[in-house]
Amino acid sequence: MMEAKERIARRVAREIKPGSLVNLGIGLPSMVANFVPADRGVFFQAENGVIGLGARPPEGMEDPHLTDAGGGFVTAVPGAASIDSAMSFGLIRGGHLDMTVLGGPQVDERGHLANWKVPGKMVPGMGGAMDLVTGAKRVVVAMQHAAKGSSKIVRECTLPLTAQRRIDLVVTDLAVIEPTDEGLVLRERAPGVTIDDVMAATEARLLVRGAVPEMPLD
Amino acid sequence: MMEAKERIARRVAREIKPGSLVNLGIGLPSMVANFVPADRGVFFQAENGVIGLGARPPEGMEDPHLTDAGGGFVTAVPGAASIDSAMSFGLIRGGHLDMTVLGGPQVDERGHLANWKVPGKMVPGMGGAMDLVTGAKRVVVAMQHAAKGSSKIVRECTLPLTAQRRIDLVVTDLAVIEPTDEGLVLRERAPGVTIDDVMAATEARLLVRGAVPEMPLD
Amino acid sequence: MKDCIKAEAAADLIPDGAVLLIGGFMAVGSPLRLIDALVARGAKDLTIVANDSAMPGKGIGKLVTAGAVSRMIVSHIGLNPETQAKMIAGEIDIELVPQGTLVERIRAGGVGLGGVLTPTGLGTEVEDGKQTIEVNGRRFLVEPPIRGDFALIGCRQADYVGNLDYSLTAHNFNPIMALAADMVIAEPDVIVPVGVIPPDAVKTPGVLVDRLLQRAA
Amino acid sequence: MKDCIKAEAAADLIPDGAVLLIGGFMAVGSPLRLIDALVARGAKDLTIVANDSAMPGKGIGKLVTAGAVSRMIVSHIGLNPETQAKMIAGEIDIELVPQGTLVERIRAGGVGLGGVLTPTGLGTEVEDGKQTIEVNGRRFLVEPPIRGDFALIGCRQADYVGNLDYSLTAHNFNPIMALAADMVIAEPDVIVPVGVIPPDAVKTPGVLVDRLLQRAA
Repeated sequence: MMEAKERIARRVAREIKPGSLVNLGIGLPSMVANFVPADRGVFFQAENGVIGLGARPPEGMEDPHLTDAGGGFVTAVPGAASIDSAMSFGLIRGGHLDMTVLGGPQVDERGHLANWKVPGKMVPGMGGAMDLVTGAKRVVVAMQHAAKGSSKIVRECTLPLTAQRRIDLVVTDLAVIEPTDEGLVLRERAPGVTIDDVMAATEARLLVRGAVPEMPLD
Repeated sequence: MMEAKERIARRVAREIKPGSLVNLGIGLPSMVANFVPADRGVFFQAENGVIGLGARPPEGMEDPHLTDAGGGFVTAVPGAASIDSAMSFGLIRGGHLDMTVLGGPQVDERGHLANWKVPGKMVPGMGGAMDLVTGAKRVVVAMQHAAKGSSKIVRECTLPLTAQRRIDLVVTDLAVIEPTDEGLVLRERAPGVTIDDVMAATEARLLVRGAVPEMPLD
Repeated sequence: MKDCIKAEAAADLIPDGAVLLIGGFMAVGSPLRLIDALVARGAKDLTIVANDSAMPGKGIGKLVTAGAVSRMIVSHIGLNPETQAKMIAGEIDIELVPQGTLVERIRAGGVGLGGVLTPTGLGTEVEDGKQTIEVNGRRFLVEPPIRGDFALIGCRQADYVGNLDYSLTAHNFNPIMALAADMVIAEPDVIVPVGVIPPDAVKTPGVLVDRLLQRAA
Repeated sequence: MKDCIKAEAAADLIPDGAVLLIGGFMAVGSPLRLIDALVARGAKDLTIVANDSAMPGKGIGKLVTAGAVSRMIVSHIGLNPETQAKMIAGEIDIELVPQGTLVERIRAGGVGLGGVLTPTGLGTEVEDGKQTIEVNGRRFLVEPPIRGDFALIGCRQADYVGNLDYSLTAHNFNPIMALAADMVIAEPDVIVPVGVIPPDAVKTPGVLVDRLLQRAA
């Protein structure tokens, strides 16, 4: 069976439209790029300063002035553009970013995301997350359904919110869930997983509206 | 005797410090550049987009993409930089411009300048004038002392103000005048002109504080 | 790869009544073929946001002469007596904005800011009817953002994915306007293959550009 | 022609207690020799405004380790456990600011704006204690400008009059910070004669730069 993280990344990749501008968070979200065909004309933005982020460079050919937001070496694709932080966040905050994929400890029934602080434990800071969730046209959260046995999709976030904006989609190893006015709607389930399995693994109430097919993962 | 406009331009040129960034308005103020030696390291800004504005280009070598704010062909000096309007006015409004030289129909006793509108007659618009007067470190007004027989240095501006900021110096064909907390102080008089001559030609009250030497015009 | 269209097709995309951000400063850096095409198609009732209205027979001045403009947001009309005459006759509604405030209002519209806080205009007619705010003990005007339905951009080079660069004083309002419209149409002097404009020389990333104007015939 | 000084001389210009804007993103694009010189001179009580605190042993992380920092305004400290430990121990006072808000606050300080109106942070802890304003029916946070006593800028090339350019993801906060400090010190990889950086390639005009760091020995 496909590893959980790869399943999530493959499913998220299907959300990316040809020719769009996409920002991928560090960690799991960054894996999504591996499943987007090069001929789709998608440009990935690294918020630290490049549009047209490419894969890792060949060994020995790394440029210390070309890294991703985590500080790792990357390349630039043909047609790439260097941008400073004002332009980078101008694009994010001005509604020019078609989609961002972020991780997160918690999403709740109102579609709120909490991903920048665990009080008393870890205060990494919000970096670009608050700007991304506030400004991107579409916000997709890619995460494991549960951590240490407890659901990350909760009734109401107990951690500090990243923004008051409702995110657009959650993709986990078990399900695809869409926050709506009525609440969280279960859209798809992972191969071999039943609706009841998903419900049982989720603290939040999930609504079923029509069919809940298996996730396509090509 | 030296022509009035040249006298004004020569005197203003002496206000320009080596290595400074200076904006010259169109018309009379633009003549000031002719009297600033090239070895002083002064950079002239054209607010439409260049730092390091130079003289007119040789006939036949004009670049339609290199003009001053009035649309006339110019050159760029070695070390020039192209800037867009956001950077251009960022420099002006952010306090990076050491000096601006502007013309004006009226200056009054509080040191207010009115130079963008003559209601019912002429409404050219303020262009960059309001930003320049508000943001430049030093504002020098270069103008004829009188127009059509009436003083341009008045008790109180009757025309709409350009800004609420007190300008720093007025240079005319008759005098150099400094606006202060107490009012307009007569600092210098033109060669062959007496204090009484200046007073007689001026609607505003002029204060005399100490010596009033002749303008140096080297 | 961006769609590349003729000037006439671009003019057809732009309906009467649209709000247009048009780059250029006294017609330097303006998208001159796009302007000609709008005049040729007989465009009407346009709102033009630009630094100035150039002069009769040049750049934006041609739209004024043609009667295509009903409203302008500009910093300067002093070199176009026709614009002044039409303003006085009530044919064009004109909002005069300080040049630095104008470019920041467009930038605010483009980068998602709620407005511009500036001292420029305080204590002048520009303050009339405006919201003000005190921050850190100083008072500022609150100037609202500006966006366009279209931005018409003049540039030097475009590459096939829409990356743009600009030349000398032809930058002016163009790079900022490219951020602030629903559809951005760029008129390059030349179109070049991807890679000819290196990443560090790109001034407007192609992701901001929707259409390129074909080369002049 | 700009004054060109050694790193030690630059560090001597910067007094204890100063507010420093330091460019770089996870140390990429940071002025590394200037940072080393500050550590070597035993600087104390600095306020650092930067995107992040890098990691122990790299860039700004060295200032944190050396105990040179008493206050930071940053967007992210997640990759430097020492910064987090010193924050929890009360040794460094940390203001966390969303990255886009941070760069706009510095830009506002640099270009004379009274503050930044942004929706980022509304409805979160970032809103606590902040002024808000309604413009065109929408609510925004009012975020105050930031300026430094010094800006320490990393760049690729500088020419003799101080014009700067930058490379790829090493731009980040540098061009904006160069606008927003009383003294700007640039650390270029190389210094080149006037004309090597053509006008259209200049990203920070030399008029903004006060000192250049000499080439590495």
